[in-house]
Amino acid sequence: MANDEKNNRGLLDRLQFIDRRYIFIFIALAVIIPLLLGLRFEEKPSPIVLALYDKVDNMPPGSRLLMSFDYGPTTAPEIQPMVDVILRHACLRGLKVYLMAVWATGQSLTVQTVEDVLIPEFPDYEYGIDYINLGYKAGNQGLIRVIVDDMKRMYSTDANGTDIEQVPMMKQVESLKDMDLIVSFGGGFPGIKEWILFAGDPGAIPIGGACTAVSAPQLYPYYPNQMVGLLGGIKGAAEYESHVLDRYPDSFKTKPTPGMNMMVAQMVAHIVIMLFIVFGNVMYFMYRGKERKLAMEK
Amino acid sequence: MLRFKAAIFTLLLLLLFCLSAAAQTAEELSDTAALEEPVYEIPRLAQVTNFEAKDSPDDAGGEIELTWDLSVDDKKEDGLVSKYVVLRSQNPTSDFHIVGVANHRDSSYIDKNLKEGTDYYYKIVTFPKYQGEVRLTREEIDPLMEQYPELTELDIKDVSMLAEYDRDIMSVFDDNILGISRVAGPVKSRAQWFNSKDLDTLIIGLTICISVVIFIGMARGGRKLFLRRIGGLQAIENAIGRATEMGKSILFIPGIQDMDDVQTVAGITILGRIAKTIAEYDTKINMPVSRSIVMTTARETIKEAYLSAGRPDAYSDDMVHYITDEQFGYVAAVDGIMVREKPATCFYLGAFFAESLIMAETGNSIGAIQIAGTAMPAQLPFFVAACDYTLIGEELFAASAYLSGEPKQLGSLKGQDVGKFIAMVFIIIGAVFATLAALTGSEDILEITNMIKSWFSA
Amino acid sequence: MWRRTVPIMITFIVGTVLVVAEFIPHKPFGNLGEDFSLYFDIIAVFAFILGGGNLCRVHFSKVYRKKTDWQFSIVTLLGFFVMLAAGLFKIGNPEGIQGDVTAAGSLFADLYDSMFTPLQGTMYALLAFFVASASYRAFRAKNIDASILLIAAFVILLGRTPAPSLIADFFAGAGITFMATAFNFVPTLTDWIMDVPNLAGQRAILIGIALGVISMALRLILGVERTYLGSDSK
Amino acid sequence: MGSDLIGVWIAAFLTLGIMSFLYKDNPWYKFSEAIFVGLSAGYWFASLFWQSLHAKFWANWSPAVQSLFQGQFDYNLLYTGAGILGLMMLLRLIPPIGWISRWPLSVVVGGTAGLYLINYLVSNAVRQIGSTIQPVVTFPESIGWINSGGVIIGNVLVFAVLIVSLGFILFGRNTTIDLPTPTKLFFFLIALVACALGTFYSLSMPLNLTGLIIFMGVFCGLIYFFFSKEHTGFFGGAATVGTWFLMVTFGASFGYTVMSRMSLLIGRIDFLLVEWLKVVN
Repeated sequence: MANDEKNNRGLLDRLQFIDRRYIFIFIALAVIIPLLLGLRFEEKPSPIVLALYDKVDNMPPGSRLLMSFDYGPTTAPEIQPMVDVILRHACLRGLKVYLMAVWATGQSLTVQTVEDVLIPEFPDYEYGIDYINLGYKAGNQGLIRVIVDDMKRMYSTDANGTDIEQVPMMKQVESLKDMDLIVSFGGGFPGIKEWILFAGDPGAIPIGGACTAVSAPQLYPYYPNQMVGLLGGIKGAAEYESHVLDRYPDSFKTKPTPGMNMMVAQMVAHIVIMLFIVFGNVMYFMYRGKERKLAMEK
Repeated sequence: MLRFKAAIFTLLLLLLFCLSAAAQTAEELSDTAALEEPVYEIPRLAQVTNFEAKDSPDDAGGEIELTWDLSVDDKKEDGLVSKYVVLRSQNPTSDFHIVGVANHRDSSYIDKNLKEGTDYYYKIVTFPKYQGEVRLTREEIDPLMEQYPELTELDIKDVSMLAEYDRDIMSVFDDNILGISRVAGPVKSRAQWFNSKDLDTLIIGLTICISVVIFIGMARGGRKLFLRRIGGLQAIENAIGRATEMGKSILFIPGIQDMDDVQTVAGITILGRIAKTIAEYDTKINMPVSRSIVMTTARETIKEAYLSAGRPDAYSDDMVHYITDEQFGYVAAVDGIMVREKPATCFYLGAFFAESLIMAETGNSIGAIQIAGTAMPAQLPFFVAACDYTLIGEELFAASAYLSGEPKQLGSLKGQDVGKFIAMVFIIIGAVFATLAALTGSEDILEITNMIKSWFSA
Repeated sequence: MWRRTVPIMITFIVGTVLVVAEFIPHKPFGNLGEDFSLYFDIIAVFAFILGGGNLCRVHFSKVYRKKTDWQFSIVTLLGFFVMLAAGLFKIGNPEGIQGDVTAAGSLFADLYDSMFTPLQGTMYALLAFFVASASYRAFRAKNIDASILLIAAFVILLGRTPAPSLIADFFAGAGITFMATAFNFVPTLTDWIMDVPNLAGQRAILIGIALGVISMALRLILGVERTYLGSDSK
Repeated sequence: MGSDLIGVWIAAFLTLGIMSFLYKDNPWYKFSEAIFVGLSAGYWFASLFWQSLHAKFWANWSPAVQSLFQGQFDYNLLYTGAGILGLMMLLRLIPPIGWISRWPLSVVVGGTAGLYLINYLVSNAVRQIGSTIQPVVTFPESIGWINSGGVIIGNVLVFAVLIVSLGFILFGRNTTIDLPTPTKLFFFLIALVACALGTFYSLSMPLNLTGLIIFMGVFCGLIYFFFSKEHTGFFGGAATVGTWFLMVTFGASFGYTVMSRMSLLIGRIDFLLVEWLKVVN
């Protein structure tokens, strides 16, 4: 019965009330194919992304960069590409990297990032001399407020339980003010905003940020006075990656660019949705035109 | 200058004294910086003026507000002052301790966590910027901090500067070396019984509430009030009728928040009206919920509806069942129920988040009539796109009053309209003054605008 | 009396006190609102026993009566009790019973990471598909309202991709400067829509909601609306 | 490494199970759903037990009781009330006195009503009205979209919206103002000329008119929500314009969220391709 009905319908009719599963297939393909092929477009970095890039790029080797992992697994797909590219850039420039987390969920992400990016790609980097994982400490913005003046009051050991006094790269670090740049990843609470208000402003420390696309608009007002630069969502990651690739083609040729790949997937999916909207409207008007004609004939 | 020399002299004496007295610390200190290099001189900065302390108004007690005029050394953007150190004591002459620090160019500080009814005295110390390097190590600073816990309010650099200058750190604050203000006080903190800052809010709130109450009263007195039709509410009865004809069930989703969200309460009150119709039509209702208290309440509500429809025997507790508190776990189960039971009508009335579209699209795919209502601005677009009727924001709260048909409930809606009218009047008046102020640049009109604005700035 | 009048009186008293307390900073009114949320949290835990009990009852009876899909009810019950035991007794918690319930390394945290997170993330990700199918169906220029909805959504969608600048470059290359300028304005237009008409609409909705809530709350406090209390009889 | 691998496989299995729902309902989805419901209910109860009952209630209440035995009154003793209300809730399990559970319920509803009344009054009504009190016409400042020729675009749009709205109020089908057609035409022509002049004027010396649109949107939107007046005449026209603004709002928020939803899906697909299948580096 239902089948008969379906067969009796005209082509236009069927196209207008297309089974939504066809749409699902197109969306799935729009995401999977670009990811599988590893497609990527060159992106022109916007000024706010370029500003952060320049800051990292212009720091002399041996400068201290603090990366704070303030996000969880649900937003990791959006944030992780930015973490990876900035970490790679920093290691390439020979910066000393300090990893920490203000979110409890960030702790395992720091470990994972070290295992996935730092150890395999930069074998010269030695723990305790070139990079350190300080791990997660509770206290939210209160933690930031304390370590702005005194790091060791909160961190007596690193994430592995090693005494901080034994770590060579912590010898000269008294407080956050000894950092040359802090980048916070994540736009939630506590996040970039808290880093600006409780570390950047009182301690006059340059703060950079990387957050999800949704929270980016709320952070724009801090740029450029209180924030060095900001990467917003996958687009931000893609722009940064594209620029690094442009400047250091030899070192980055072989490195993955998840941001750029995801950006293509996202753009294709967007375009597919828009095409569907256009298609739906064309069908609708053709259908209506036909109906009107039929009505006139009657 | 003489004073400085005297101070340095005293310091050296003190150091010598320390050397002989405490052999342990002496060993550490003797051959390091302290003796070999010249001691850092603390510049004496001008003190603050007009220093006053008073009970901070409109609080729950335990707070004192300090205000002062900036030190003359702090008038310029790049002055010599780094911070103002706040000292407190319970007697006017001695025992002053650091309680807090205000940044340079700040001219007020609120001291918190005080005992009510106790007399307090305050001093402000103008603290200089430190130009040198941090010389003391942690091993030296930590015991000092332990001895004087209040020093944690200061930076390491500040403590180290003070320590270099004078080992007996707290005495520095009692000496007249730093720019110290006069003592302010005695002052007591008190809790207030009315927050005068909220007066504007109180007046606006009272106006709206009173107009609602007046209209409820008028309606109760038999006055006929006109109310326009709302599309989504007209559709409810048809939707229930359709389910009855098709012999299928009705799905009711009260959102994913608990009873402590007023949207859930609104959803439940609408449920009361709908359930009565459902009982009269003898249709099945299925209500999965994600909170236990909502489950309890919904059962009471539906039971009452069946009772008043004269069909208490048709009611069963199984109509309402709990699934899980987890947002997406709940949605997964609801989606499953939808495709398996294929309800003819779905109601989504309550507080929704990202799950709104997942449910509404699944409901659409099974061809159900869908009526939604929420006050979550972010989710309204999805309901508008995927449902047949959507109660937008305010309509959700008005719906149960509408459906009840009771005059006193309808009266409250009329009162709401008065609130809207007041809002519109103030928006117009405010906008007119603001525009005049912007175009003419007149200070007087600007002042009027700001006054109107301040009523609405709670 | 005890069943209906007392609850209505309680609602009235609690509601009024909380409204009045907002204007009184003095103890104990100052933080009555926070106290209420605490109270609510505690009541909610007790109430969960009813909810959890209901969940078990529904699924046990499904298994017992061998209703359709009763096998999956076993899975649900199994999941429930394993997670409950892992959490309540803090099984495998490195710090024992004193540790935080979500401490890394415990069975609770492991189950959360390996099963809960992917399920949650995937359910959330389904939204991408539903957004697509909803926009295909809903965004049709059927009437003025729908057309406005369509245009606003389309402009925003377009403005959030690099497409406009690509198209503009194409037109500029082809020498049609008029079209190039038009497409270069799309991002500006996107911002304008977000900042101006969108903001105005949001404000109207928010003010309306506020008035709706006030009137609804008054109806509840004054006992005009009492459906949620159920009936007088048993 | 082994347990990691098992974890990835379980995650992939469940991910695909949920996704299979897109095709149609099937046992794989039913299994994933069943496990999700069971696990999450257990998860919530265990965390509520420790984080609410234990940390908020027991940890405060039991010391207070102890100090009571030592003859001291502790403010935390008031938590007894919460405990009693919670127990009352459980009395539902005993049907004859189950009605007592309405008491804690009315505490909850009363408290919710009181809190929301105040919160919405302050944060939604009062603040939103306050921030709408803005000049409708200003001399432009150089912020954001305004400096890139946005003022001109904005003003052209403002006039377009004004003229269309007015035209609709005058000539629209059900809601027209009751005036003879020539008079309406006259008004409309005057408005058209005014808008055209305004457009040219704003091209030469840009005034920022966006405030006017915001004002109109809020005003007409509120009119749409009026319950006690039929949507006819001027009122109906304004209400219709109000619905247009609501539609723009809905369309814009819809379009704006699409991007973030896509990145969630990309994240899951990325998990499947990279961590599970390892087909992409």
